[in-house]
Amino acid sequence: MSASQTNARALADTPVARVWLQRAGPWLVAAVIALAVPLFMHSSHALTMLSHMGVMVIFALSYNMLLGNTGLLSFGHAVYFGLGGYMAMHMLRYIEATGFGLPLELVPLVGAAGGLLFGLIFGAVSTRRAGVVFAMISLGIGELVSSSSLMFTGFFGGESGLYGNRTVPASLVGAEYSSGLSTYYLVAVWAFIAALAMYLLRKTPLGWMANAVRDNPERAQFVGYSPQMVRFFQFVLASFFAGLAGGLFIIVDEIITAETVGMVQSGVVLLSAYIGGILVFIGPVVGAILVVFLESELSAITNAWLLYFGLLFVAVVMFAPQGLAGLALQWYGAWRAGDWRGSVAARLYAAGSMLVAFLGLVAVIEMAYHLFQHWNPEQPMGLFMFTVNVTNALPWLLAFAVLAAGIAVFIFHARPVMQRAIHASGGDR
Amino acid sequence: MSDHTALALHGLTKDFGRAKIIRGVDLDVPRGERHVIIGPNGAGKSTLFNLISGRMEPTSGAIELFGRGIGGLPPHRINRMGLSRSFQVTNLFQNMTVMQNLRCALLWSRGHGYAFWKLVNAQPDVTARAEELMERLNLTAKRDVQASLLTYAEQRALEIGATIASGAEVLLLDEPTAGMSRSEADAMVELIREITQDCTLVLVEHDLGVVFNLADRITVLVYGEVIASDVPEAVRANAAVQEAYLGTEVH
Amino acid sequence: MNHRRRMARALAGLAAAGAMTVASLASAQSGDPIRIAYIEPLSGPFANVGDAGLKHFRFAADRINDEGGIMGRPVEIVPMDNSQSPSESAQLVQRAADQGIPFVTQGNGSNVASAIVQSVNRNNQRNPDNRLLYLNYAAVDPALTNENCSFWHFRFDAESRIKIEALTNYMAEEGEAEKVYLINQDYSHGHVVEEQARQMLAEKMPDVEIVGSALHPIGQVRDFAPYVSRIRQSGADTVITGNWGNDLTLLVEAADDAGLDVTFHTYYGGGLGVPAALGEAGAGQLTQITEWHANVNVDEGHDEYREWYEAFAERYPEIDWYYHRVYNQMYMLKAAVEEAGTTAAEPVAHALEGMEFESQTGTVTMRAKDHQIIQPMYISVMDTDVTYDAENSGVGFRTLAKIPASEATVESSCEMDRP
Amino acid sequence: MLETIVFSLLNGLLYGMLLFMLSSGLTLIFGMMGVLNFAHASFYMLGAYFAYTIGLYTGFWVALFLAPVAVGLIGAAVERFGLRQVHQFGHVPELLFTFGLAYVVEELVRLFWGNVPMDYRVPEALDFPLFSLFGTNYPAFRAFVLVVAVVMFIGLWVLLKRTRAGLIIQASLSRPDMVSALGHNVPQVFTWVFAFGTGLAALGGVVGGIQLVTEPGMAFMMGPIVFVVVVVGGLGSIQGALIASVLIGVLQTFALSVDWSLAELGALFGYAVSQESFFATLWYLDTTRIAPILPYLLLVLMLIFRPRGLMGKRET
Repeated sequence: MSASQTNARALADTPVARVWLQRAGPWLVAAVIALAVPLFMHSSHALTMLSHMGVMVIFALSYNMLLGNTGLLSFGHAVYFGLGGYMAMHMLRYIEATGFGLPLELVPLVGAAGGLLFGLIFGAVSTRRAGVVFAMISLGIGELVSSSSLMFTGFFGGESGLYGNRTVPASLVGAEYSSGLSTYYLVAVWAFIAALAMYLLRKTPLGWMANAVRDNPERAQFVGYSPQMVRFFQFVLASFFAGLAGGLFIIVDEIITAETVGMVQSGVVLLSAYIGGILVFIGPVVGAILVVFLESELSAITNAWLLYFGLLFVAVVMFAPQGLAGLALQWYGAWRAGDWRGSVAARLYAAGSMLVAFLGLVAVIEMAYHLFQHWNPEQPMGLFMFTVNVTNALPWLLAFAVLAAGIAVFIFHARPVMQRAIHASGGDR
Repeated sequence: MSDHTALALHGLTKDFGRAKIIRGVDLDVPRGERHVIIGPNGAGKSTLFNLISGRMEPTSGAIELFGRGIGGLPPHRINRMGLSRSFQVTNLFQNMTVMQNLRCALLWSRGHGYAFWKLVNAQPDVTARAEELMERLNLTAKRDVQASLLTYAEQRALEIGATIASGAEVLLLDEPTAGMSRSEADAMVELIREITQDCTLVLVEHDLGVVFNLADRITVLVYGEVIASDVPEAVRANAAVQEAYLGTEVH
Repeated sequence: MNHRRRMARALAGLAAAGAMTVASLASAQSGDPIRIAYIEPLSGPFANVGDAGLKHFRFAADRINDEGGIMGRPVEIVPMDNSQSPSESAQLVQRAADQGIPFVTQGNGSNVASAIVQSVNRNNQRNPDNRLLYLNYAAVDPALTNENCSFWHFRFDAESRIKIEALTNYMAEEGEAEKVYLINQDYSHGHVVEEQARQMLAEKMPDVEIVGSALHPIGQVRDFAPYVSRIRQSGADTVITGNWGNDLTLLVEAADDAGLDVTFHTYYGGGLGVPAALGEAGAGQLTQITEWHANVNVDEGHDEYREWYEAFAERYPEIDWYYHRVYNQMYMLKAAVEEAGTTAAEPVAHALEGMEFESQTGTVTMRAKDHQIIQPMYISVMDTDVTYDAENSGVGFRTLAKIPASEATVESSCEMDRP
Repeated sequence: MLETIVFSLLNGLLYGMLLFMLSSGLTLIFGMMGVLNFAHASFYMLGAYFAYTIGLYTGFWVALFLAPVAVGLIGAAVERFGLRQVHQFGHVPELLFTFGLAYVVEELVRLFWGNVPMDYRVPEALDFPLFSLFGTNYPAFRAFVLVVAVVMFIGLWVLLKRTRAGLIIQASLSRPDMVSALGHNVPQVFTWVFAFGTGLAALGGVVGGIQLVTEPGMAFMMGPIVFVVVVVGGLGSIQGALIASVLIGVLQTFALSVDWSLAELGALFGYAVSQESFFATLWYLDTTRIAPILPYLLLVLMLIFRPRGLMGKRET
């Protein structure tokens, strides 16, 4: 989905239909995938997970309006997500209590309005500066709001949170919303609209100047823009979309608790956006989907899931700062450029050596969890295709050997080879 | 002060702690004039620019742009009142292309402000003006090249382009030919002369060839004070200037 | 079967999605166990509590399986990590329903419990073919068996008001307290404790003066010394607290450090980690109100249950068998399933309603009106001179009073919708 | 009232000193390397766990020295093989690296030591009441914590002001670019500063783990408050960190020791708000309940009105 403005001139000669296809193509593919996924994953749990992915996609994209587009590192973005969610929940309960005629499909807009409102209030004090000062203010506001959540029980519902029933309000399209499927489609439609809106926002004067302020706030001042105002507007809009995500979230879960405004939630959205890649539009989308999937599925498989999660994040920061989507785009670029023997093979080689190291690491971690956490470590455990006894030295030696070999090959051979190959083919685009 | 004055400084001073860098500068720049400020290193030329453009706040004194006080205003407000500047060290949006840099510089003056309801690409006036500027800067061939990948001279040209793009009536150019070869500098002077025909120009320059080539009037700044401000011939003949600054170089 | 599941689990680390299928295949093939979803924090700051509970349930399940299972089918505990999050828990209920698991159990955090009740109610209403029962083993918020009671919810721990009722009865009888200080966590559980303690003390012991009270933020206070000096200045001789976890440990440690000589009446003084952290600091000073403690086995001569306790200690040396209610819950569930002849939620719920069960401590009854268990309660004090110490701390609990089930009860306002 | 004040001061000072032990290393690391180390509290936690485990074999006094050294070495390895790799990408990835590291450390601690709190106790030699005031004992260990913190502050002071290494560090606190100009091997200096800073945090953990509780959530609890101290004190300023630590410690303890609310203040001036009114929650909120948010309020206000903190030399 790279911006089309860079090759607008080249496109000027091609037929209009093709231009449109090129621009709209990715969106059509995304829409088709979003519509078709429930055909393959239709258990209600899977639908809930998919709905959460949709919510998280909006939330992570809105986060990236700050981090990727404007260069603002926030540790408190969940404040707007959560407060938006609370506003929407109060509306849902109001509808339940009074029969007020707002259709369910529009309830997320109440959340968005809530996000906008609090974005205006907190944005005014926090966007005066960028950098570390902004990051720390966002941390402080995040802690303030999440600590206040247990004091103002009227609004936050105390530690049990608030419940609502999504089947009560009327529907614009006559849907029931008692099943996960209809809810998923509601989320998907909103996610599509919000993603498109945020994509287009990047192409407006404000979106451009956000990039300009991120890269060179001083220069931006000398072309007439106040960096503070640019940051403020971006912040408010990002809060708007975060609130929208919060409003959808309460429709999916029908419950909201104080943790939605908390530090953990703020951390998760940061991780999602960064793992996906903050410099490409699709990055946060990929990151959000991956993180929701891992959170939901990996925890059911292994006790060590948080450790894997942390390691994945650290690995991305260290080896792929452009994020997974950014990395994939680079690979795709290399493949498109046709230099198969050049960098693609070298990249595969490097990835292969990392995979070997990863297998060794998984073996070590799983054995360690067995050794330290099983009530009887002498009981044999299954590991890949083997049955091992973790109280013996041999499996440990083997696992560490595989890990060390993978790392050594990567550092001393594969990575230099890959870097040379990339360099030879003119670097990454 | 007459209606013809574009930029006026009255008793301007700037202290850094106990160091007095600007010690009471008075200056009138009439509309349409090409005014060059010269002076030895450390005379306070760049500081003067920083004060005028709002990058620093003056300690005392007044700055007036078309008769309105601008001392202490933030840079973007001053810019919007019709004053634009370039920097001694190239200061562009390095990650953006030539075209994007020019468009960014045009957005405010074309009235697009903080708009988030319209697309930049859908603004033909901005595109047309940027194309035109690019042509005049001889950068059309580099349209989609990132600013950071341009040659030095091209970056300087783009810097000038971005400065004038906003259509400001008063331009401050800080050593536009610094670090250039003779031929590059000549080309730059021609470019400046050509594209600043309708503007008031205030220029800091070291290269005396450039100075006497461009200037309608010259101000000599030494240790934060103006020791002469006159037409080039008069400055060349001024004994104090010769003694303080020009002496060895001219003769 | 265990082995195959493990193998599947390790494989999963490699390729999450693929391995999941393997895991579900592996468990589906192995003789149709009766599964109970255990929804508790298994990661994050509260993981220790969730982990300990899981060990209790696994142990009890293994015992039942060794005895031939339930209707010949093995019992399997399916751990699900909710990270102590109500909304995460609501999703996990969904997952349990998807997987056809008929029972969910949970206990830590009344907020999580009410989310699960909501979620179970909703599922059972929207999804009549795939209903669930929620077996609550520790969440004590009275609302769950009063205004928010549900046909699908059964509580195997005494609710908060019952504990206060029993405690104040004991205090009135003993008559030593003159000045009482109330310190609690600033959330609904703490509020209930404070409110009920005020009310019942006023009713039963009008001479007792409540000299002060404090609500402190839950889980955030690192140094209780300021609270301790307030307690001291108030001149209190007795403190009542519903605190749990670190909030209790730190409070009593700080009191000990400052040389504060008061009696602490607690809900969770024997709770996981508290005795280990307190050690002898709590001896003679700290009481708890529970449905059982280890030395009951000695006092009342429950030899079989002593063996159970010791086998657990051998298997998990780092913690003790603490939740007697897990025993009650598992065996009552076994009885109910066998009576109903099925694991379907509705018949099992009807079988559980009103069930009387002979537990070690006496007869316990699942009150039909609100699904609150009614059982004997013990007030016990931390002491060094006991047979079983808690968590290798050198101190254990000695019974001060046993309150018979008939007295350990309060009225319920529950008006239940029955299917 | 006097009693309240004396004990608030004593307790606040103690808590403040614990905060100082954690934050001095962080502020050093930030001042010099520009890295806001989110994993700093994780090193504090490692200090507590290491001291507990080492102490099982050697006793407390040896562990008091060995644990910080061991954690410092781990810190050096983290800097050398992790942060340095990330350094080329800029400050945000550096910060995020430490953010991820905090997750990993917590999980590893859970893996090796389990989820239950450790039985990490006051050493026998210090397990007695030092003095008694208004009938309340003041335990010797608390005094010991104060002594350790004061010794640490003096040691840091001497190190920074009186030694060559200290001069380099000081120089780079205000002008990081100058150090390489003077011909110092900057990456190596970074490694040592990071190791030293994490070692200081670990020392805080050795005593803090006893004073508070040694459990896997301890890092998560202390993490944000340490940032508050460092920012309020002024990034890179040791004295600032000390003042801010004590300020926050005393402020929070004091708020806990008295039961004031706006309602009482209002009552003094004969002004009352009904319990039902919209702002009643706020009006009747007493200081005890506000205490935990005070540091964050201070943080936000400080950043709005004086972003360089109390003693900061430069704005970030």
